[in-house]
Amino acid sequence: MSFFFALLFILASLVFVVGLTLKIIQYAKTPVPLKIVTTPAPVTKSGVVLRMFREVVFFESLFKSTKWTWIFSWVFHMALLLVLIRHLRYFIEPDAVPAVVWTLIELVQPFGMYAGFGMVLGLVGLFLRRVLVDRVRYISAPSDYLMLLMLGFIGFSGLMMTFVVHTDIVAIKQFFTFNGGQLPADFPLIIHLSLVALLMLIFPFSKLLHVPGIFFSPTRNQVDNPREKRHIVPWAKALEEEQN
Amino acid sequence: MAIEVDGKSYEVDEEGYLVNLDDWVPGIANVMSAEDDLELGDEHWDIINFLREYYQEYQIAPAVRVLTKAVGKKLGKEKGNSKYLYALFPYGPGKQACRYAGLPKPTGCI
Amino acid sequence: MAKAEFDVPELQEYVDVPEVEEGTMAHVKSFVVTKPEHNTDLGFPGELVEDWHDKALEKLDDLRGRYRSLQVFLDACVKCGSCTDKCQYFLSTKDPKNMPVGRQDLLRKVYRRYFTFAGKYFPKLVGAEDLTRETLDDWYNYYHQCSQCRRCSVFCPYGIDTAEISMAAREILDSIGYGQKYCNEIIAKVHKIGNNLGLPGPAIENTLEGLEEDMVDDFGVEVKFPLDVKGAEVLLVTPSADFFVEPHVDGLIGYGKVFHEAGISWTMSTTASEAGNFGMFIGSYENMRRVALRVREAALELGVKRIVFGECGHAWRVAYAFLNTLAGPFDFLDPDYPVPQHICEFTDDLIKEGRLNLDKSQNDDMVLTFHDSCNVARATRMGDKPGGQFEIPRNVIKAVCNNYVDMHQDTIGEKTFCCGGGGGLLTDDLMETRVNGAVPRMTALQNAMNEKGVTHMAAICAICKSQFTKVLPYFGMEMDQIVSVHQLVGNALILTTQKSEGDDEEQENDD
Amino acid sequence: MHRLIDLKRVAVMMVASVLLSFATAAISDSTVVEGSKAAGMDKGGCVAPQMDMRRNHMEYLKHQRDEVVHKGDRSSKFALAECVNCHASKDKKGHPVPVNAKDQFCDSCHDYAAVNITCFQCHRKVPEEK
Repeated sequence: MSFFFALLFILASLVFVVGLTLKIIQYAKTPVPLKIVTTPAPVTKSGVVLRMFREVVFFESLFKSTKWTWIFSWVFHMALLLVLIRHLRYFIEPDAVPAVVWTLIELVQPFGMYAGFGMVLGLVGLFLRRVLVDRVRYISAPSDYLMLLMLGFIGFSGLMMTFVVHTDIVAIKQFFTFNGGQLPADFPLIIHLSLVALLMLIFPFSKLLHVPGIFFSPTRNQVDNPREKRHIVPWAKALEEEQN
Repeated sequence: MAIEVDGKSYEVDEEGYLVNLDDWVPGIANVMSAEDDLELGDEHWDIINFLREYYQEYQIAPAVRVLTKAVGKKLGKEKGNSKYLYALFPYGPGKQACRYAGLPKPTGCI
Repeated sequence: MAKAEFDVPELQEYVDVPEVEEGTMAHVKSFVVTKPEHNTDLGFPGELVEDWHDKALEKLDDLRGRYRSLQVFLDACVKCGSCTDKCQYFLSTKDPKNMPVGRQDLLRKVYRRYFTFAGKYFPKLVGAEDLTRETLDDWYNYYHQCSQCRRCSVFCPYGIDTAEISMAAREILDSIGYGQKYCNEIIAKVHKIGNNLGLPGPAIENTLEGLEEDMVDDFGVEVKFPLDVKGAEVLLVTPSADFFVEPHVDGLIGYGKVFHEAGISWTMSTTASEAGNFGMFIGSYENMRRVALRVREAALELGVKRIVFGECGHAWRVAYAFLNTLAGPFDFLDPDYPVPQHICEFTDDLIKEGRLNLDKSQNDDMVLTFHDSCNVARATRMGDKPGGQFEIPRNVIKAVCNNYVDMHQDTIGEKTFCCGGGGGLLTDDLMETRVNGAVPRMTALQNAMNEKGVTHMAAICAICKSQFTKVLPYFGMEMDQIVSVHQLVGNALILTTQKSEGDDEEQENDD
Repeated sequence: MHRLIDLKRVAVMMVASVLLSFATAAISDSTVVEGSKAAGMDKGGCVAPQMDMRRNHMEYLKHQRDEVVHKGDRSSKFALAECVNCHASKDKKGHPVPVNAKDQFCDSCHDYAAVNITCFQCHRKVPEEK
């Protein structure tokens, strides 16, 4: 079983990293021929950094829009962040990082543990919304529900292992740090890891691309200075030269 | 599409405007207005004729202000306003009267 | 041509979010180009090409490689539903394809089917669909029910802007010869004659001469409306509707009086006699550039030092955000002024400098409110601070009127509702869409009328003014309740040598 | 065809890397004091099988605590003192080393897994002198 999961995770990591990198390269390479920032917008670069920060950390636009969606998704994402930080302990050797970092990872453990509930709760809220609000139901494809279910089961199986049916985390860490550990054959763990691997596999091919996408969104990341500074991309420049 | 006037067929576009300006005969205005349940009186004809004259000279329908001014000069100041024109042509003097007069539809941000 | 061939929605106290009702607007189809030259003049095939299926996909592929916005927006949507209740067209038509995400998905499902792994192998799972004739018609119908107002983009957590998607969709449609008559006929006129209305030089001249006569008659002052004057300081580029209809022309009179009073020489141009740029509506960079270049050429030819744009919403977007890109650099103009300037910025500066003698009481017969036009509000700026596009027009209005109140906070500023006629929808064949799209704005206006005694609404967009003139009567209001901002300025502005009412006494000059 | 070769290459590389990872040293089991009760692990030495202890020792200790503190029942086989008795090693001079000291029985895993233990703020960390 360990062998199978080792293969699965190597494959999943490869697909995740390569796929995401290719997507990011694609986004970065695709030109933005016009200034299309949604105004009012910052007129300086540092202002844009601040705007992006508010957007990424506080979901500012969503907050303006729909309070319920905002609560559920913000709770979910922030909890997910804590949970992910908590999971660093499975991949980092204490000696490999400065003591401060390790202390921080230790400190976040209890928060990460309970954040699991927040994550599942947020997902349940988002799922219910998708089912109950007719507008959202209309725009939902099967994959939209499955994505939430998948994340929900990842969270749920994780919570099970944290609070109900413990597993051998030392062995797991040895497995993931290439120290030859055998994965314990625990049911929740198998579910947990399989779904995580699946999530990583579909990441570069799904709407999870909103993660890199937001950083490349021209309506948010442009500086509002078209009158002050001429903005022109190569293909537009070429067109200009061809026609002049 | 086409409309029948005195047994003759005239081509109009999808919005009911005459395709060939030179085809225009007064009967066209009568048939078009009858379809709109509007009876054309002298006041209407004053406008229609003015539109046609203006178009001959400038290749475009007159601006509303030009039209009201001309109407005001001809028929008295109290009639030189768009309210009066709208009373004559309820769907808009520009568009409706132009259609009767065989002018192309003025389009733009209007 | 009967007045209402559809049910006119009744205004309620609030705009409630409706339950979706599929297909209510599927029948609304704007006229398709029937004269091939309306397409070919723009560089598109004259009529729907036979291999439209492959050509459309090719174009989509091309566009997503040239516009990052399109690529990212097609990928990033998570269907959170945040935008679903933000579009004025959905709110009153209930048609889910008028929800921003519903509209986007018409294109997104095809993108997924042909250009993504998931859509190629698991189409049902991710809602990917083949490009069929029905889809193509859906594109045509629903992308011409979007005013590209960007209200959805304000609320999207990823900043997805349906305007970008709808521009791309229209460009694809154009590229296969499936163009919209209204937009394409107008762009062809601009290319050929110089303005949207197709006003030839002599007609503009005739109109302006009329205005000059009126100025002398009304005020005894020779306020000029100069055309093609070489060596003038300022080139004013204004929507051609300002020459043609009311209340637009009252705004033009206002500009003229402001220039006259400021003592700044100015001119308009017969070749650049249009501020609007419908090239943006159809998403065509090439056409937009061609239209924009006229402004540069006119400025060079007339040797002006500054360019000022008149009251027009999407024109201001193209001018403010794109002109420098499309037709720049403007290093031949006076570097002390932004290129271009909005007429409201221009007037606001003069007011601040105290160079205009304003009598607010001239507008006392009105209680005013201001409609933030979508393109000005969410795609541009005025002045040097973010949000200047909201403050400066209001400052101007407040400087010339005693009675001003805002409509409800959620319907102005960046959250403003579109008038319902923007983005190439201002055509009679889309009246049902336009009237429905106006409902949220009309509701806010009616509430302001009932609660705050508002009598008139001012706007700085030719499309808004025309749209309201047309739709106000559908809701039991008067068509002349919509006014130009510079109409108000013109009313209040007392010209230095103006004869006072009732007598011909000469006034003393103060300086 | 090219694609197939690429695929093969990737597969081979993946298998190789997995084998490589297995070849690295496994964690040693020598955390038990020689000659202690627990040295006969899984042969009835410890209070429960190793696999069970690794997963659930905290539950057992917590459970035992409740039994003792709330019910006064000291009959449970899961007593922290017993853990310490078996698992505290001795230094060169023969003095017992605290179980939570660096690299000692408790610490080695808990530090590895970033888990703070608070037991020894109150409880003894070395066996009781007899």
